[in-house]
Amino acid sequence: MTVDHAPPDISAKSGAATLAAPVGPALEPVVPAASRGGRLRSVPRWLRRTVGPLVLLALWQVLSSTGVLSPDTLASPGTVARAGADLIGDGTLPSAMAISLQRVAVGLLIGGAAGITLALLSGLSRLGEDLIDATVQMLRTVPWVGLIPLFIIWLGIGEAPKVALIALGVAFHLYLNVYAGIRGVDAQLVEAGQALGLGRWGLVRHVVLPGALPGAMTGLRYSLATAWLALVFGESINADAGIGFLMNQAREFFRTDVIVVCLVVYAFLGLLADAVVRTLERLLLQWRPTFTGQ
Amino acid sequence: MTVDHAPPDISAKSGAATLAAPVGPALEPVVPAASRGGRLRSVPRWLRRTVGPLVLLALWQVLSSTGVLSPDTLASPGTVARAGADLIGDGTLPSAMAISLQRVAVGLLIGGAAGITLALLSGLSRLGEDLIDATVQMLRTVPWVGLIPLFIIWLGIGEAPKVALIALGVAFHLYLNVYAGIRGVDAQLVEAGQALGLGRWGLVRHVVLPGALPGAMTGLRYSLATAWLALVFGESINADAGIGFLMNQAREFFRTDVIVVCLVVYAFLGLLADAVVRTLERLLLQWRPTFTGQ
Amino acid sequence: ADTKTSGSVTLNVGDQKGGSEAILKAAGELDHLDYKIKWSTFTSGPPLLEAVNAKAVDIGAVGNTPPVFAAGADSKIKVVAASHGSSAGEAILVPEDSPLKQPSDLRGRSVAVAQGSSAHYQLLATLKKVGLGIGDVRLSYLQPADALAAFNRGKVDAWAVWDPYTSQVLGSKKGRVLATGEGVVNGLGFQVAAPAALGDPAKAKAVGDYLQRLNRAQDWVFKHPEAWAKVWSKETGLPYSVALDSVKRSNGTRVTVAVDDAAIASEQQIADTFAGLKLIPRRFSFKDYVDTRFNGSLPASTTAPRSYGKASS
Amino acid sequence: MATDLHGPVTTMATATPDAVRVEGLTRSFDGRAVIDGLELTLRSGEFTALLGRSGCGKSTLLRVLAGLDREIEGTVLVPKRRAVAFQAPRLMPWKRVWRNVLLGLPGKPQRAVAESALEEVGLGHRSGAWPKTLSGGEAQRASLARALVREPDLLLLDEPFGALDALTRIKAQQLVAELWQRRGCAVLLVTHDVDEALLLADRVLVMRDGVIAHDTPVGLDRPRTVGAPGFAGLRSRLLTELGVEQPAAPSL
Amino acid sequence: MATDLHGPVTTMATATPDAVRVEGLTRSFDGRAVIDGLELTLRSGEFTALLGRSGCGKSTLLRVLAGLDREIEGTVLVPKRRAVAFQAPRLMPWKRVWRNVLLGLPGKPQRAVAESALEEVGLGHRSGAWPKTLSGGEAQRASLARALVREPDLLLLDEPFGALDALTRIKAQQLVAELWQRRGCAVLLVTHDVDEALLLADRVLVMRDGVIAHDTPVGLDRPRTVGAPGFAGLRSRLLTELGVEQPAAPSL
Ligand SMILES: Nc1ncnc2c1ncn2[C@@H]1O[C@H](COP(=O)(O)OP(=O)(O)OP(=O)(O)O)[C@@H](O)[C@H]1O
Ligand SMILES: Nc1ncnc2c1ncn2[C@@H]1O[C@H](COP(=O)(O)OP(=O)(O)OP(=O)(O)O)[C@@H](O)[C@H]1O
Ligand SMILES: [Mg+2]
Ligand SMILES: [Mg+2]
Repeated sequence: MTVDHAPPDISAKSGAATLAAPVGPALEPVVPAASRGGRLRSVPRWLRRTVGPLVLLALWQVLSSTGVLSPDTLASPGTVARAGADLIGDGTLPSAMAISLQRVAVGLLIGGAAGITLALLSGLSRLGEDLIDATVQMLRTVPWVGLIPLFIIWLGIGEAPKVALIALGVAFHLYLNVYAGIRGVDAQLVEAGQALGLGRWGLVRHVVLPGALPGAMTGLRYSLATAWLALVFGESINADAGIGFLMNQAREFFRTDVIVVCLVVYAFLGLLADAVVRTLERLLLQWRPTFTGQ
Repeated sequence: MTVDHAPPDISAKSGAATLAAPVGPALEPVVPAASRGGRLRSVPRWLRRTVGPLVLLALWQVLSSTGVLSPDTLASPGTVARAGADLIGDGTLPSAMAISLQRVAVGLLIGGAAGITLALLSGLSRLGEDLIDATVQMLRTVPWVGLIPLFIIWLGIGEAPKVALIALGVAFHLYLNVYAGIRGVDAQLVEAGQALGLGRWGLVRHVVLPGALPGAMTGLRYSLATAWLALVFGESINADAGIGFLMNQAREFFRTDVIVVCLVVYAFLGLLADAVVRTLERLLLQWRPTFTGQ
Repeated sequence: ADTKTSGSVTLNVGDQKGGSEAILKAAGELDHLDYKIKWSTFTSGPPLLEAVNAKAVDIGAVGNTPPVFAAGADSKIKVVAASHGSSAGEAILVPEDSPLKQPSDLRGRSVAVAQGSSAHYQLLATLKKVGLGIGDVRLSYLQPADALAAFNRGKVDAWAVWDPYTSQVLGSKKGRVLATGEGVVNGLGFQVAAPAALGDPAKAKAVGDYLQRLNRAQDWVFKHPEAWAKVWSKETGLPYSVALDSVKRSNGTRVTVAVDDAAIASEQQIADTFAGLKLIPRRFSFKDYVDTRFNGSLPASTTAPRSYGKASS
Repeated sequence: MATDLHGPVTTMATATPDAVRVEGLTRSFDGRAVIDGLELTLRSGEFTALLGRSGCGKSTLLRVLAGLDREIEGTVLVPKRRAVAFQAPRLMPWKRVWRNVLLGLPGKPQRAVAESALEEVGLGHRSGAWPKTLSGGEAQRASLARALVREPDLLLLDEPFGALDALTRIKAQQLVAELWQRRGCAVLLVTHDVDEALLLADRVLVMRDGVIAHDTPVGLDRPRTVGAPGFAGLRSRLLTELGVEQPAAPSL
Repeated sequence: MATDLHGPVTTMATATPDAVRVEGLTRSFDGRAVIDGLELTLRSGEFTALLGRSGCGKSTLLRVLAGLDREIEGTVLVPKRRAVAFQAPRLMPWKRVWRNVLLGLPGKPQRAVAESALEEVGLGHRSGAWPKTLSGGEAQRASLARALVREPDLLLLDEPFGALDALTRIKAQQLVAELWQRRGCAVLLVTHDVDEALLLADRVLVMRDGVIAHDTPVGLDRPRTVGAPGFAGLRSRLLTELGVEQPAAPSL
């Protein structure tokens, strides 16, 4: 009603504009999505995602059987599969995985808790940030290998240093992404949360943490990978089982086939971690209508 | 003007509500920010950020000099400083840093380009994602150590495998965060970009990349750290200088003091990387009014 | 892995795959112990010594260079026993078709070697013997696994390495020996204990017993090379033929000897060599890191190793 | 118009307690004072409308009153129980609509509470939807429902009906009026619609140059209609305050 | 009202070419058809207003016409040069306001181009600001300026004046009308303001149940006023279509 007393000064008559453009613009159709690429879209996602790894596998096989990749360079998939089957058959690989899995689980738990707590402390309060962030940024670059002697001195040679290495890697990775996630939360939403009467903890729970979730998911991806990678170092200290130990030992005794089996296992773990995080994302981030490529 | 013909049916008179609440609510003041914590705020950021590391240093010194931390467990800051001064004095550390820095720079460049390109390919197109993402997710978990023999076979024992290791680490880290960043870009803004007539490349340049920038910054943090960490492995291949070599050598020869010096150098590099990324963030993300803690 | 028996004393033993535990078990020397043994497995000598220094391990077996470096860093270690084996396994290898015929041909060539390993010293000593200095060859510091790749691909001209790697390369016919360590290196291996363990009478007693058992087990190994090679190959994943080769070339030839002045002197020589290269920060006396109480009536460290005859060449 | 300031208002202030007291409020962005020495008193139970040019600082004032902006100078006294409907809906995208409505309510309110609030704004059928799938008007209504379930002493509404069609708008206005009458809270409504202000409010403020430049009570009987005597006068007065030139002969 | 559909309109269609042709358009969200077999033809040079209840699918239709939503069934023909002002401003937060305005323009337009467009919507002084520091109305005007500099054949405006005060709103309306007259483009304006629709448009559509339920030409002479003969009739007709009960005796 604010305009009715002063309408815009449109002095031309209704048809004036039309006369100025007697020929209309060329029209183009808006093509429905269903009519293009429909067949490809109907293939389920997880199946389409296996294409890349399968292509890689095929390439490996082809290069091996044509002799471009000599067995010295890299054993053929067949050889590796056989070595893998042997390792599974005699129980080495399953028991190694079982033991490593335990260490990874404990390390993930401890490191995850530590990383998220630190990220919360420094993400939520300026004081926390001043004290924690620079310290963590400083410590996270310190290489594991150099820490092992110190860890042996501090934590002995039992499970503690192995788990500590895993936890350390996990904690730093989660910290970095969760902290960045928290600092990336839209200030307007935080304000809205405050205005709705959320307390400090309510804000964290209902606004900051969900807002940091996408970042935390990326952190989780890293953490899952890092946890297994840390085993390579962790299981060089007084271990006689585990995937990291297997790898170290194979290196020690030139079992190239076993090394490649371990690498394949790691690759598989990578795929698994990806699947886990993707599932979590589907569940937890379904509210997020974001850009999904074209 | 849409309401004037049907006003809300407010039958009570103007004062009715007031009479129902003769006693007003208790009032609380909105305290201006200037009146609380003002003094702390006036300390410049970078200075406040040194508090954490300095506290850590002080703690180390105190524990060392009170004997709680015996020299066997961890050399005192003084000892380490002396060892560091020696290493600097005889030129070992400066030349190691210079050589490593070159490797890091080349690796960062190559790995950065590769990582960002891959992230763009799989972030921007569904086809790219199907082919690339799973493959990268699979490969990034593969431990470096196991790859070194392959790298030697493929790339020899010169600079190539060292730089390749760095590039690999950098590429995976950037990939992960940039990809997540791209997928986190608000779909509404991408739509707006399309509606404004931006082409594919225009969308990437003006919408997707800036939107992925916060993620890329976190990726950069990782990458800078990873590049230096990869040296520990890279410089175990036929190197006779470099910070990674120094570290490996020290471990081989039980030079705990040198190890700690290397760790300190790494910590310092971490602080440096943090400072670099923070500066970049201040420049590139100034448009972002996000939650900054309380 | 705990070896369970009666007794309240627990000996923490650091071990490597296919090391002391396997030998003792194969030789049946783990029965009737009056103390417990807690085994800890390490991938190589240096981390094992780190654990000894950290008192996490009471005793463990290592080669002839790690104790020198550990002592150089003033770690809390004591060398308590030694064994002398053939140095035929410590070799400088060159590819089959290499033009190199003798060590002096190494001048200007690239040689792969693991830093700080016994082969590192062997290379230095060999070069010195033929009048070459460290600057006359191009050193490529590579861990064995990486060196093998480089060696097979011809990225290095020679490779200084030890058994069982030597046997493995020779067995695969990819390389031949340019020079062995015989007459160049001392061929010693050591048992290194933590001083704290030695200070505890009960533990010291257990250490003494443990060393005797090892001594007996070593005898068993010499007499049963095939049986031991089988065990060893199973433990480590080495092919049986390589394991047997290696047993006959070096592993089975070891005799337990006293840590006597000769042994100390030869180790001191290693120490001085590396100190000269500034790889050890200080000059020190290796003697200070030796405890001779378990020498007993053991033969001198210069006692010739055992031999399986021509197979050991 | 400056004479209007606090004129008839101060006499009433003695009768009812204050819900908001603002003295010498200044808020600057990058050195530009958007609010500049503003004085304002709102009485509890009073329905106030705030008009002003786009960018004159209305939302800024509301943020200060909500206690969200503390980079201020001056004295601001507000009740503890406040509710805000922001100009943009600001729904948490990760919570379904009904959870957004319940967010921050004390106790463990049931979904039914949210459902009924959403039903009132005509959003019952979208209560389980994700916020990003709502239409503009739906999001605005969800945000309004979220403010109204809070039963506040001070209700701050920043253009809450801007994206609503005629019918939906009337219903939403009724809802606000009902809550106001039931609870007797102070309401500060930012709107660009002069008629809406005159139909709903006891008092209309016009903000300009960082201060309340015009402050007039609306002495019309309720229920009000656009045609009521005095309405047209108030309206043309306010439009002039807002800078709109009036044609000599108004409609019909 | 169904008889109105395409009645007087079809005869005019022969004279001028079409700018938009939509046949049998259907768009469903989660199985619910928001647009359901919609037919629509807009002639080039025609100014059309689109009214409808909140959530009835107006924005959805605009997104389809802008070519942004392809999850559709049916035929949609639109010109290549289109410009949209979305319901939410959707400014790129990482580009200063003037860069937002120039975004996607062909060639290398100067800042001055953006400045003058911003000046026209009264935002000249904020041209160097970050979008997140704009007030609601400022952001809406920036978004409008961004659409107007594009010189399109089809201009799609989704409630572009909703957050503007009376005076600013009039100016913005004038801007749109000027562009329309100068370029002779087709304009589709979504609004909740019936008077605004009648003052600006050649034709008013009311959307309901996923189709254009009401389609009426506005045969008033320009310049138009609210008091013009026939205005009140059209207005009450449209309000009835929108579900608003009219009091027996209208204002004054
Ligand atoms: N964070 C900020 N930094 C700089 N300027 C700001 C910031 N926030 C708001 N402003 C400016 O302050 C002025 C007042 O903003 P405010 O949002 O209060 O206006 P408003 O009266 O609500 O306008 P509208 O009716 O358009 O919503 C505007 O010119 C705006 O650009
Ligand atoms: N992505 C989506 N998923 C599910 N439902 C949706 C989605 N987008 C829109 N809708 C629903 O479709 C309906 C039409 O939405 P649309 O935005 O077109 O309404 P509108 O007519 O523009 O309303 P308003 O006047 O409130 O802006 C609404 O009920 C909305 O909730
Ligand atoms: Mg505002
Ligand atoms: Mg809409």
